[in-house]
Amino acid sequence: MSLVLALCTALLFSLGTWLLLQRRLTRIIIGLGLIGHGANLLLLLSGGRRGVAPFIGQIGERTPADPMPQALALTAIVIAFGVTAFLLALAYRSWQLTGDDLVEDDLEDRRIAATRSTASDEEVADQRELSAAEAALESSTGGAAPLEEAE
Amino acid sequence: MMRVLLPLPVVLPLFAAGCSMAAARRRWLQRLIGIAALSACVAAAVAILLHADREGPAAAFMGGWDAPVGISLVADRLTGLMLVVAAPVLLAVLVFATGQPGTEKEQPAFHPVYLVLAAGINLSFLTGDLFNLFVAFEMMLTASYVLITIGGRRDQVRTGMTYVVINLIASTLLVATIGLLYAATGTVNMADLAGRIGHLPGGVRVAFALLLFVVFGIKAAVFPLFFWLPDSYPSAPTAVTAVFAGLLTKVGVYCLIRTQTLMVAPGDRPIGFMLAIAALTMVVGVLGAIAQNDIKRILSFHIVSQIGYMVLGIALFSVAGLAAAMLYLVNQIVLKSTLLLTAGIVDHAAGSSRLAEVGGLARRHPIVGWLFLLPALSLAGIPPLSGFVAKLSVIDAGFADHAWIAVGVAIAVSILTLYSMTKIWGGAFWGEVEVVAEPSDAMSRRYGATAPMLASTAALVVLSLALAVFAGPLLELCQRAAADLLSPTAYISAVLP
Amino acid sequence: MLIALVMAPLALGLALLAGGRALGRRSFAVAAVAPFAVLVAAAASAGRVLDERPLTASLGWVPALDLSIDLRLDGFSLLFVLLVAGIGTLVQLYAGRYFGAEREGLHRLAGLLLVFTAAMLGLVSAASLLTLFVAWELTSITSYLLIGWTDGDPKARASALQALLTTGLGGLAMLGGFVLIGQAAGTYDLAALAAHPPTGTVVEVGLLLVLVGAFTKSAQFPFSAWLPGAMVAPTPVSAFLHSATMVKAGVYLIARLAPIFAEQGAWRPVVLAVGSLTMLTGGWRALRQYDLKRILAYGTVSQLGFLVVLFGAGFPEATAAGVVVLLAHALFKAGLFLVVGVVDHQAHTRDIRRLGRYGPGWAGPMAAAVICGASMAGLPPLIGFLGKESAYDAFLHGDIAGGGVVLAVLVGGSVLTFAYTARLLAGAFRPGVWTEGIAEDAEAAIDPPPAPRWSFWAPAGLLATLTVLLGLVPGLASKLVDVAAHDLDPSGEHVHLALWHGLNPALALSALTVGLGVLLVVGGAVLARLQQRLPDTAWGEQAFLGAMRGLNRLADRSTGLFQSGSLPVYIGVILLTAVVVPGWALLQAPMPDLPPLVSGPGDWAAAALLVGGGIAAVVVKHRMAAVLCLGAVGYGMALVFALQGAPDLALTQVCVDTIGAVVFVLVLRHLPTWFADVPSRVSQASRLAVSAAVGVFVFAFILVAVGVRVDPTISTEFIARAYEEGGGRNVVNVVLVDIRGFDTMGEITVLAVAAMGVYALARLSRRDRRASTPGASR
Amino acid sequence: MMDVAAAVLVVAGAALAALSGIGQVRFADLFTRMHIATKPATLGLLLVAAGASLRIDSAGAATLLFLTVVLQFATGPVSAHLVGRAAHRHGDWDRRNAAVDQLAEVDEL
Amino acid sequence: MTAPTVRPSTLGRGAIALWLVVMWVLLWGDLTLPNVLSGTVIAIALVVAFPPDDTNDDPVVVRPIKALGFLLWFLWALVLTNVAVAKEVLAPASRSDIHPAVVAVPLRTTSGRLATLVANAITLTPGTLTIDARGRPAVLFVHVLSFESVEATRAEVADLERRIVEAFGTDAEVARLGAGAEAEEADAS
Amino acid sequence: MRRSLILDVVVRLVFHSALLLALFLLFTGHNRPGGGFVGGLVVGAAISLRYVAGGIDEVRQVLPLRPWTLLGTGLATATTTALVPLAFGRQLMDHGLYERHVGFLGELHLSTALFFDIGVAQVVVGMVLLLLVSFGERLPTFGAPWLLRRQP
Amino acid sequence: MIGLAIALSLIAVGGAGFLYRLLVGPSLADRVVSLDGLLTLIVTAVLAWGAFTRTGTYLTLGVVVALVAFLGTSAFARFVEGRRR
Repeated sequence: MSLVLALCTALLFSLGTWLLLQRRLTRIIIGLGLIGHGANLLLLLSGGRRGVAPFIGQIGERTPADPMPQALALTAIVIAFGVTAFLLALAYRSWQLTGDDLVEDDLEDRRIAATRSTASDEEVADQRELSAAEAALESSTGGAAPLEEAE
Repeated sequence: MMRVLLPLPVVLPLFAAGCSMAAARRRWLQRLIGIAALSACVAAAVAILLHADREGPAAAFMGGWDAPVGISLVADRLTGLMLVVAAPVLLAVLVFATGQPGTEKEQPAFHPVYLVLAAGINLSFLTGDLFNLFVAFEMMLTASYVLITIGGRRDQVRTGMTYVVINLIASTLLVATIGLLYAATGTVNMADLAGRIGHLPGGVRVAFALLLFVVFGIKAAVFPLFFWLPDSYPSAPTAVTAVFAGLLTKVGVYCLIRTQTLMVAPGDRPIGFMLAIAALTMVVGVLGAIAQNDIKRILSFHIVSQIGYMVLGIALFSVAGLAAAMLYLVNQIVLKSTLLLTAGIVDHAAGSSRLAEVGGLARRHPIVGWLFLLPALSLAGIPPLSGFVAKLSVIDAGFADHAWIAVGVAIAVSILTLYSMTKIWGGAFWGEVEVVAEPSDAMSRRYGATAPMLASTAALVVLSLALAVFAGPLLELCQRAAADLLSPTAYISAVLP
Repeated sequence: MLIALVMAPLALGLALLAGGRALGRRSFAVAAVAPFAVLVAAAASAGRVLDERPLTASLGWVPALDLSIDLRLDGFSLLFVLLVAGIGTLVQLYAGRYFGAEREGLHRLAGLLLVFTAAMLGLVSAASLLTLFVAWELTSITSYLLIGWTDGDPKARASALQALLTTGLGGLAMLGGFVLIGQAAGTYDLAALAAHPPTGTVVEVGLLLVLVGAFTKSAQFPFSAWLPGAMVAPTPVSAFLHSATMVKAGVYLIARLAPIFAEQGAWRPVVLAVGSLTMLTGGWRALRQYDLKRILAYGTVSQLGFLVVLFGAGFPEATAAGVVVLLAHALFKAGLFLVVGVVDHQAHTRDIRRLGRYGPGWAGPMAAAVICGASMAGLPPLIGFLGKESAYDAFLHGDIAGGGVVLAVLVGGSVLTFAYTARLLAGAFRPGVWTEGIAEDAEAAIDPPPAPRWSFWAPAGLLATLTVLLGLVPGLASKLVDVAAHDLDPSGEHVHLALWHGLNPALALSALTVGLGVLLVVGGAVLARLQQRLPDTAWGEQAFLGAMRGLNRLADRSTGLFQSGSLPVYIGVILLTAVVVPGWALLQAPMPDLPPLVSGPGDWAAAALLVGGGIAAVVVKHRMAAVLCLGAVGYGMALVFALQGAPDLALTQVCVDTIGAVVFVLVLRHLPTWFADVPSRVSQASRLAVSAAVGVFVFAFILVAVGVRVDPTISTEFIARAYEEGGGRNVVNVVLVDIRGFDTMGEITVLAVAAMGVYALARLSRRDRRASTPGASR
Repeated sequence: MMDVAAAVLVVAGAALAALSGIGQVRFADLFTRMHIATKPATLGLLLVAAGASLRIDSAGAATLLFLTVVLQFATGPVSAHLVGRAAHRHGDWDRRNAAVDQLAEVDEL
Repeated sequence: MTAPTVRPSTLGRGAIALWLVVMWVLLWGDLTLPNVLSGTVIAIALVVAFPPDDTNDDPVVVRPIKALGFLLWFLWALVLTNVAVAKEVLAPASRSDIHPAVVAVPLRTTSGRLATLVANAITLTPGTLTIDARGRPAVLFVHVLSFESVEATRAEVADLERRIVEAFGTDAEVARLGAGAEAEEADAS
Repeated sequence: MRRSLILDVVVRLVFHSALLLALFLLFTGHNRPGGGFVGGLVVGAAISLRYVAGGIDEVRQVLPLRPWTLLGTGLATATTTALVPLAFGRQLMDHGLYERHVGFLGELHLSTALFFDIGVAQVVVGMVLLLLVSFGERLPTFGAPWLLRRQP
Repeated sequence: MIGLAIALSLIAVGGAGFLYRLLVGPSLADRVVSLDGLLTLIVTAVLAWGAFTRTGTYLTLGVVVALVAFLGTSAFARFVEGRRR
């Protein structure tokens, strides 16, 4: 544990975050990589001390490093590796389909956010029930049409 | 006994996954392996629950390393309950998938990945070690990444990116949290942590509690951390969405329950914060559902909304509240899976799940109508279905603890839930018959889906009805489990004798 | 016994729903068996019940929530059970005539009617609030399905939705109220509540919530709009649910609770005000309808208001009067509906401007209609008259605040009732009374409809007969009414129904009512002009539509706001939450001691690599170069690992980093070389802010967490035991394969799965066959 | 004595490493930098390994170091060749100063 | 001094297997019977599982004395290289004599392995860097830092090639080299 | 992309050594730096080198195993190792330690953890292989006469 | 120990040079070369450190890095090679 390494961890998180907030999958992957490194460093630092490699018979009088964070970090590294490979496959597939690795906005969400705020109710396709209810109201307040056609 | 039993729900599917991978070219063998393994999980889960309920929490120590040195699997009532509910859902969805044209038949990866998903879910419930929980999450999530993009359509890739990236961020946060916890306490065993966190200064304890809440909150999809869910779930193949909807977020909720009760001292619990989050989750989720026009999307937003009820139950930190949350959890697992399977059947029978494109299904395929209607009403909390009991228990617990506003919101939201369920019913099941494309096989044209699809969905519907019939014993079980959670000495002493 | 009473229709109904398709129209005949059996059984147990020995039954369900199916058949319940089962039987028989054999889905209709019957029976025989609620919601749902039975018609769907949402909202409010009351009282049992009524603010709020439920269900102002809308349902359904039974559920509940809670809080003012308002507005609006069913529907609304006033007032006389009015209303309203159905069926219209000319053979239905109508208008010697009379009497003698006003309202309402009854009967059976809004051509009037078969109108006839019979011989129902009223409010004196009470103020009021009514009918043209000038008071409808529109808009707005669909926004929000929420708590943590600047000179070198590589990875615009910079960070990590005593980690890091880089290269070689700038929804400034916040948070939390460590770590055990028990000198490896080998097992699974995922994605064909249909994911 | 030798070797190796790094900054042309990068780094590693093998007497230390050096010698130039080839093809180097470029002549054929 | 003639493939496998055994023992750092035995088993298994003779190449033989001589010469050249580099790096920019060029150098040996060895050696010797190798017999393309003339570069490489072929080439290779040298001399004269 | 003589030759020379190194790391992992992961990764690196030199065809030719099989058996091996102790009344994954004097070979130390590590390595190798197969493209043997088989 | 300090400082100087080149480029080849050089220097440093502290633990790192660095560099060189400017 040292101040410099703690700062490095923080910086890795910061830089990674910066990249995560972009729209290129490659950058996001790199950002995740940086954050992953940061997290591993954090794990390592959580051991709290610097020491010699924890090998039975070689430690002698010296302080051994904490083996626990090492094992945890190792697991985290390997998992991150697998997942990164998968993300790259996504980028690859995205390239196959669109020729780019842009993370597109969700279409349905955009549609709802864009059309609904401007359009009136009548223009929105799915409000069939509501307009039917309005028609029913029409007929109840003076319209002539009977509600149910006879059997 | 538990030594053998506890690891089985994890290791069996993993072993089966290995075999399934090796048998990548023989689909029938893969099916056999998958169904056999998951059936065995059902049996093991039931045995675990019975044992946990009768004898109290039990632990198994991996590699014979006693806690907190090694990894321990712990089963208390909550764990047993979750396993018992998850196992049949997993099995049913797998059966559904085998009856569905598409993914399962075309992708040799489906079965092994699905089995890993099952193992990951089960491990999340079982593990008594925080880092192992991370590993379980990763198993589950990696499998889910694969499943959500399997098929590689353009929209899947797009939404897959959102899903994967957000979950990776959550995972990284979890690792960081574990690192920080280890730095502060020197252990990652949850039972051990329970004791050690108490020695930390106050601000740090609260910070850890909130950090854990946020970390698992992302997985559980609470406000404002849920955005990824409705964007990504609907694009996965139906069976996959069903199991995601039923189980993945619920694993997050399980973890919320577990960590907030076990590792957070009563004085440090962010009760007000959680209540606010719960209310916002319910409202924003259900409003999202109302705004949607696709069955799967509506249901996806409902996942979010319903999570709010569970958080509400948890936030009360009373026996009644936690029991209500658990009951809700159990219900939602079954209901959400069922509803999404039904959405899949709609999609299969009519060629689309968009409300504007389909209609009149109840008349065309009455069976499908029932398969939707019952769980949908249950979801909306209509008595005497199981969802009602769950909702009643939440309201009851909330009023008992004077959480007036949150419960008021919960009640108001449930009418909105009903509204959006009728939106599906009115849009897809009522009206003139409209279809985009007809399925190709005769069975599907007549009944709406193939036999495995119908049978598995019907089995889940029956399960949900059974949950209603046996709601009494179930709630009592939940209350016992909740009492365990609130005084976790038995849990801790099972792990650290 | 009691449970079988409820379950029998339910079971038969479900059976019909499941397998009745082949029965077609005969489903109704089959279905009629169940309510008839109930009727018989109820009649058989009447003696015992009228002896004030109620039947009870209980079925445990969820004891932890006090949730159980508790049934109790007392006098009041018996009255309802008889009505529900009796009218249910008639309606089923009637429906068998009403529908053509070619109609599809009749078995569903019959089955749903049975399910509704069961729910209604359960509702009226519920002994606890929660049981009542269960049945209550079931009636809402079956009503929804029944209104929407002609689901091809969007109006039917809309009305069904409106009915469901209105009653559902009320139902949920009511549930909240029940729970509040139940928790205050410690029980949901009605008898126990009556014995020991809870008090307090919570209970008062709970009562108001319960009233909301009752008002919505019984279509009280301002929730009455759904009931006229529900008239799109087939007439048998309207007759059964929306006049005789379901809409009385709210009245039933008020009747049950009023004797217990009438004195509490705002109960009485609220109930009386709402009931009065409903009675008047309902009657008023009935006067401007041209559709027979709608006239009846608004009439029902008005009468329900009447009932709410009577039962809600909560003193014995009013309650007793309520029981009579209730009985009367069920008989005449169902009868009228059935006749209207006959007319509609034969004439193919219900518009009073087109009806009126009939051929021979219509005497029977007409007589039934007139009798029922007269009962509705409160003319002697019919049961309706008895009811109104006793209501006037009750409020003349009742000792409650504002009793006079209520009495005036009752009279006014009755006048309106008289008027719309006249409108109904005249409109239906006399031609050319109303012609507004219809073009005066030949099409307006229709050919005389063919006469119905006697079996078609017989149910209506039976109801009319009962109306007369009970009016003439009140003693037939006297005992039932007495016991019902007494079971509701044991404090009251016994009731004896009689046609003639002598000359008293009530009779005078009746006479006044009739007189004013006749005036209103005669001055029909004036009234019509008045109505034309006044705006229609369709507040309920407007409110519902406005609420729905607002809800949809709110939903769109909120969803558009939160669900922006943009990944960077999501990530930003999530990270910010993750930082701010715990960070806020962290501010309360003690200031940590700062660790040494470096733990060894190597730290500087590693830091240089990490920082340099990291910044470069962010800044560089060349894709591959960015990957190389990430590689440099990885090597920097390896250096850190080596320095910190973690050779295994260093080894793994180097290998993973390099193989990872190979995979990067394999993918990125396809993608454009340079990062082109793309617009993002997240501005540079907010990006910077989030990044900085994350960094600061991580830094602070590390320092704090390391600074507060209190205990020895569990890893000291690792070093002590790795060799003896694990058999290895490399402690980290022992941890990986043995102590925490379970993690490793999960980890290789992750690898295998990720690899398969890569394969599944990358080996797909390049064409996206289904790209154009994003929803079609199967 | 051995320790002194080892120290000298290690420092000499480190000096070479420093040299190659300085070269990276000083020279403007890619190939020149590659010359500077390949050779000193390889020899530097050899020297340091030699020094280390004198100091560390644990089992297999020397042999592992030997293997390291052998592998480094086998692979280092190949890496340089590949990078050089790619860079040449890509035109990343300072072509204008080159007296002759016979590879370009071949490629243009 | 000639090496025994063995069938090339056998030599290849045997040599690799032998090297593997040696390496195994080196890795364990312990010359014990179990180590040697297990090494042998593993080496044979590896060689059988992954047959190394999948290229069409001339065999490599080792002439120990010349090989040692080459090795020493090479190390010395490496030191010289580094001295040269050091000078170059530390000298002021004005005194730098960098005149880069890329020269094609045809080799005479047909053995791919030897050509590779030559190419690597070129990279590690002063002022030269192999960029590419094409064809068979290979033509090396060498980047020269201080270019004087094409001939000078080729002569330097030819010298290197000769040393290597004499140390590791088959008799036929050596003979061809000699013939080539004679031809070159004839050319020169 | 033209093949490279130098790369081809060196990769072939290094390949076996790398495999041996991987085995060494695998076997000594319990006592020295190394282990299943690193072992597997080194094998993966060796395979990747073959891939870099000769494309996916060369990898297939060198290692004619289906990566799926490798992944599956690896996972099955690891889980079996974990499951076996259950049958002997011990906890899951409780590795046994067998020390026996085997004739002239001396002491044999064998932990069943080794089998677990082998499974781990298998999975890692299978993964790398599958990645290469997924992203891999064929490299033509263009300009590589040294790869042509000598006519018999 | 002074030797160690000197050696490490020297290596650090070299590393700084490579790092500079990695960050500045300008070409990808430059970055590849410098990354390779950095890795070699890291190994050198670790070995030097091992030499002075007499620890053999990290020696394996050298062998593996020699192999793996080769892979990284050659992969970059080869797969970027095909792209012309």
